[in-house]
Amino acid sequence: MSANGNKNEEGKERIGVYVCHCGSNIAGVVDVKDVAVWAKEEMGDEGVVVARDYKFMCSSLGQELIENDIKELGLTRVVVAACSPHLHEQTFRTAAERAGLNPYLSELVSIREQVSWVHTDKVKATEKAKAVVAGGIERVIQNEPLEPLRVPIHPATLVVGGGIAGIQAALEIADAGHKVYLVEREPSIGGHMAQFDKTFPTLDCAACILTPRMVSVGEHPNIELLTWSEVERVEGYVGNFSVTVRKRPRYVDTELCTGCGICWEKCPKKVIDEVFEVGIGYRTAVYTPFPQAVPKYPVIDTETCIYFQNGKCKACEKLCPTGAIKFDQEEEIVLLEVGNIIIATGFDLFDARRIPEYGYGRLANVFTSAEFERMCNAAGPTDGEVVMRDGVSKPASVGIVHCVGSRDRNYNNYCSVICCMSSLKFAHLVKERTGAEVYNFYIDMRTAYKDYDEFYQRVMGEGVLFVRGRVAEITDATRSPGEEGKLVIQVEDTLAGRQRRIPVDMAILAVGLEPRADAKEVAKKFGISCSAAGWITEKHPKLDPVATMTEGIFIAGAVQGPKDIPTSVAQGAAAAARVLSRISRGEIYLEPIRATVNAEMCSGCRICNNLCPFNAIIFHEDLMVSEINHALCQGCGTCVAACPAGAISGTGFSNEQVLSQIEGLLEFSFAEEPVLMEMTPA
Amino acid sequence: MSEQFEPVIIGFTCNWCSYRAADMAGTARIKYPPNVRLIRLMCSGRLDPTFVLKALSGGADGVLITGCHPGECHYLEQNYKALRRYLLLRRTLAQMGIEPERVKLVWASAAEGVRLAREIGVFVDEVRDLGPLRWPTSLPAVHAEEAKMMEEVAA
Amino acid sequence: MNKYLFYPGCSMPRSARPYYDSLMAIKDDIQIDLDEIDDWNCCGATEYWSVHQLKAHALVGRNLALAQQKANGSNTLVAGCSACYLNLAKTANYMRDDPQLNRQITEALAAGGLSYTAGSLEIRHLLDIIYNDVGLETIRSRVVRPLTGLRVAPYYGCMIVRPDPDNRYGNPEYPTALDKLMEVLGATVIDFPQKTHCCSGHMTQISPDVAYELLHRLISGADRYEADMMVTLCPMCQLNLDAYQGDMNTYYNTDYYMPVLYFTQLMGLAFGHDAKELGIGREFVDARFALAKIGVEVPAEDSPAQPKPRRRKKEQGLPMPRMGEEEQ
Amino acid sequence: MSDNGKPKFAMYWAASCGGCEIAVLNINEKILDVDANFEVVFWPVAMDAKYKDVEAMPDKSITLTLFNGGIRNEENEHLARLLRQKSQILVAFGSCATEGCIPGLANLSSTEQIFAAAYDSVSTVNPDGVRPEYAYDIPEGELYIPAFYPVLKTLDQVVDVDYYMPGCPPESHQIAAVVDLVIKALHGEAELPPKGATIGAGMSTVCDECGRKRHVKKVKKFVRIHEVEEIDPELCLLEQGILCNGPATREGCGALCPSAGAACIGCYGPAQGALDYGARLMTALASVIDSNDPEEIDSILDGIVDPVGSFYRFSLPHSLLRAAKPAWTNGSR
Repeated sequence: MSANGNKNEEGKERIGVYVCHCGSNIAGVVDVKDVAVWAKEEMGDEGVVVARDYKFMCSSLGQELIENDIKELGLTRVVVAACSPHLHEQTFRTAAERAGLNPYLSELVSIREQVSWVHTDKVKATEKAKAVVAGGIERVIQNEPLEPLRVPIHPATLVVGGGIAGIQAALEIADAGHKVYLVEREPSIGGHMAQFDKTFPTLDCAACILTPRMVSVGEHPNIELLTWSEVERVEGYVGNFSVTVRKRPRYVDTELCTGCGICWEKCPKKVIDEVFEVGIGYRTAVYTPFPQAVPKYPVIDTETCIYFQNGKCKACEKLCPTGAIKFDQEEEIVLLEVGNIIIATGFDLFDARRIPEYGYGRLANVFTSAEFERMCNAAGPTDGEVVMRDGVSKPASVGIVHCVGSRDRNYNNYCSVICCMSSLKFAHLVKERTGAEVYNFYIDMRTAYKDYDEFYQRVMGEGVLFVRGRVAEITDATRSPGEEGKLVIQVEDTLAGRQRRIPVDMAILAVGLEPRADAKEVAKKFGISCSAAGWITEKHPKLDPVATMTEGIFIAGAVQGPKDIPTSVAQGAAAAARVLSRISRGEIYLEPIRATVNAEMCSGCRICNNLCPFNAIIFHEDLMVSEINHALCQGCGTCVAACPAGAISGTGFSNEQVLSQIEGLLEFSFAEEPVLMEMTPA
Repeated sequence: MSEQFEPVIIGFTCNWCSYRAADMAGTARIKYPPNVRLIRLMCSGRLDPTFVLKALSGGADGVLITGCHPGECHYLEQNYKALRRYLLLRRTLAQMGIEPERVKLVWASAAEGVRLAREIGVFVDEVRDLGPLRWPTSLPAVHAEEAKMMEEVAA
Repeated sequence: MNKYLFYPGCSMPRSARPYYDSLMAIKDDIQIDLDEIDDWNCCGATEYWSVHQLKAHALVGRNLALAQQKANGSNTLVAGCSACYLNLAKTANYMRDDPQLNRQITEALAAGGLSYTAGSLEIRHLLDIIYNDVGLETIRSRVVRPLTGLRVAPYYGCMIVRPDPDNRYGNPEYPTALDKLMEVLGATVIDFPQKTHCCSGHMTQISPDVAYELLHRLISGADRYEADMMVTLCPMCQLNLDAYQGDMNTYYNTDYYMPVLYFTQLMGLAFGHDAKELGIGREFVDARFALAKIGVEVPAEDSPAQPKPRRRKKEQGLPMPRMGEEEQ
Repeated sequence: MSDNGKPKFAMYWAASCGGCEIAVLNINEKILDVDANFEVVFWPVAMDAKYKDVEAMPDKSITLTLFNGGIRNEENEHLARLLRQKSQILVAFGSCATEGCIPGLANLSSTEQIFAAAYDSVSTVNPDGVRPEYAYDIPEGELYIPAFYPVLKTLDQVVDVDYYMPGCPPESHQIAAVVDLVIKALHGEAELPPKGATIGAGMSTVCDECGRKRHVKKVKKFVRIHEVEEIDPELCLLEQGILCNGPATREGCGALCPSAGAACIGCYGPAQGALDYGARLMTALASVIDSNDPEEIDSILDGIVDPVGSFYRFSLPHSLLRAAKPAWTNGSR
């Protein structure tokens, strides 16, 4: 008898049933022998020709058992009753395939996670196990042989977001010799890291380690940099996405501009820089966010530019030595073809104004961590001087408040991960630059990871004071001469067990990390999902942190959740590696769980057209039928369930499979006497 | 019935959340009554009311539908489609004289093994209180029974 | 015309007469109809609760029952005094949420031939209905004499914002309802740091030095911001700040001069009512000079020394963070 | 019985309205082909015949039997079994025989409720409140009238059916086509479809034949047709919030109702292979509700005033549940 698809005499499938003991994990509760015997005897009519029980089905011996039966008994279907499909479905499919049976003609049903591990009554458990097996048998009869889908991969990659994570990912892929498009919303790449002065715990200068990376991105032959640009639309699917990017006009001809800087030196219009200088520094109307910006070309901010506002000035145009200023420049729409996408759009900072009792925005000398970062930066608004809001006087005492907007049920429940360490960094910098007395107000110190706790020890050694407790209020309402003219930090010192009022000159709020304000739109745009808060959901929290549920779209850095620099860099590299492996394979295989429209039965009612979040359903106006793009289809089956004409079928989970499984599961419904209806005629 | 009635319940689970929650309940050895028999779908959005009617007409006393929490659907928003169908189906069932409470929709994330187990326990009790459904179409007897009865009256 | 049930409480007809008068003066301007409940009794103030919880609840229960009896088509019971508001609300909510307490009080009321259906009344403070029901737009439209140039310290006290589950006055930690109301009247509102701090309640009776400490915090705070006056919404706050300011000055050997008026009085002024009609002039710390500053004449006999005006220095150095646009 | 060698034709009505017979006569001159090609041996509506004549016929002697009407009582079932025995081709003809149709809606009520409606309601003049007995004592002895079944059944729920022909009634042009086909088959000029097939109808649904413009569906409210001020004559009715069964109903009628501005009510039954007609409608309509908020969804669903009536108007006895609890339990439970 040949190994494939030979049905027995009555044209029935030839089914093998294999019940696993899993040591005592299953056999301890379920009478596996009984189940096997029952399957052979009771389910014979369904086509069961062999039923065995075995200690460990997943073991090589167990698999051989199945393979031999397939070959020798010419099985056409296999049901394994063991653990969860999420554990061993692949194992047994591969076994079936080795024996020459289409892998999708095997079915693994769980009698461990769903029976032996969760039930105690052996009789009932065994009965349920039989029902589960019956369900598997009825289902497998309906299974069809399937082939995985092969999709070719376009070698170019899109990286969205030019922060450290995006930069890392772009460089990894470009260095491997593949084309990368790096799209950045701001005029320059660099992200938050470019704003910092020092990085914890090593205190090496952020610019010194970041700038070289930025430069190599700018110069890399394989990287096409699109700054001052945003992704508008994403179409297509894994392997070949077509992405529309909107390039805002710089009003500077990058062909001619040399980045000499005359324009911004001469620009008469000074405005507060709300983005890079987070509101405590100034820039001109024509500007690059910071000196080492990549690309070096400035942009003109039409909101503030005198010429754009009232048609006069044009100073930059007059003075530009290369005539690069182009007021008539218009926005460009760029179309990109890529095979994979890495999203590294990072995070926003919690807006400290939302906690009025901390006085940010009302009390001059309350600063946010971002403001302080800029203040410490040698290239920042105070040339690295730590000063109070008046811009001159140095603080004699500074209070650093942790967990502002984090671990707080009124705002965000989660821990923002980086604040403890950056607060320690601030404490150190304040000490170093002002010798001021420094208090850290913390809930718990979280200094996991390499050299972090050592840094904590070091900062403590520097005489920084730590008060354990949530700050209740920061106020200028003083009560004693000692508090006069100072900010008073009211806090419950939970170690001393009492309320304390600590007067300081300056308070720094270590604000938490939040998802980008537009995270949800971005997720929708790329067809990926995000948590209620807005952090992008990874494919698996432990085993697949840089992939998303959508094939071909990866994530790196804080877009997935609060992260420090090393982790973001690692993720950037990891995402790049995932992309590279696909590119080198040239094509990928997708689970063939897909929906298909039977054009003959489709009436073109368009009920299904709106149901696919992946836009896999196309409607052909001319033929008046809908069609499903298999590469886009993720196999959820929503359209299958919705089609009023039953014209859409779903492989892997067809109506026949599910309905038969229901029948199987219910074969044991009649434990006690059925309630008969009275049918006496009137 | 002398001993307490043990309802038979068919449960539909989402491959990404509730099925994994069930796995988790197992791995954590959390006990729940054996009355529920689970079917794995790729998504609660795959749930076709036909399945529920099939289960009820086939002898199930209750049907449990589970899916990812709103906003957390693996397929972005398909669990909402399940919700819409569920709400309409309940109305139809009520008109057919079937207590809508026999069909229940529960959101359970992959992390909520404990919760799923608890919800199953609760639902089993709820259905037990409702008593057996035993829809006549599920009784092998039904046609024979009818025929027999007809002969009797004819005789 | 919004209809409300009204519980004046013991202070309004007496010590807080100006509050009552000014409210009566403006209620037509802002189209509110306050229907005073008959034969109301003490709200238990702050003491009785520490004497006997259940009795205190029953005491308030009677007021609720009477209010329900009144049934003037409104199910909102308004109190002007923060203590009254808090006590009424406390009992109303507890009766709604605690069946046992509800049963006990219902029994007690029945003994007096009264009854109250738990959950049938909504208890709200006067500021709440003026800010949320009447609304700033209506109020703005009534202003005929803006209080331009008057620096006021908005003082909420502790009782209406704690708890404030539905954020009726903005952020409970930092309410802004009264601030906005005063701005609408044209006044300059200072960022008063102690806006929700304690007025010392009955400490003035129990241990004055504690009271003086607390009062000093408030008054010095308002003074540091060069407020011309404090504006309040609670008779007890007003009484403490006003009547004990002198003793506080003596105690600390200071010379603070901080008039304290009710927000309804300032509304009245802005609406063009005459100062006397609003009960202005009855306060201990004379509000005349402050009001003279904005051209409101109050006939007066003796005139104590007028506090000297001060100027604030301009901000320079690093720019302040921009505050988001004020909502509504 | 005379035997002119012509293939024999029979048509019987069980629980039905007779519309199916009218539809057959509506094929106009084609009826002559029927006469030319068949010998009509049994057709109570058209000619006199006795059951015993049929009983006397040899098994499988009738070539084609069109059976319309559902199985409501003992007599219906008796004739169904009899004709099955005597016929080569038994066609469940029309909605009643295939799915139960309007008489099937009685499966929502107990026998008692049905009788009450029939004998005691205002529409009936029955001063003495007479109810039919099952057995009568008469001088000649005891007389039975056919027992009334608590639940109406479809033809294929009592006997084996060769073909199904949906429609209430089946469209005359479809009948004509089928007649042609059978005749051709008899002359060996055509193949009969496989047993169990649905004939005289298409594979897809009414929308396929409907001329109305349709777009992506997003339903914010369901309304009944009289609640719409002005019906857009061009636009898909469902998109105007009008409950139209077109998407789930088998094509074959030529989308008569929708093109006339009335919603499809589903007389042609489910599309090929659909197990439960109502479920298909429920799932489709619910899926396109434009809301994710349970309260809002519920308020939108309030627009569907009679779910079972709308989704199972013609197919209740053939649905998975077949009948509502009162019918099954005969009102006693």
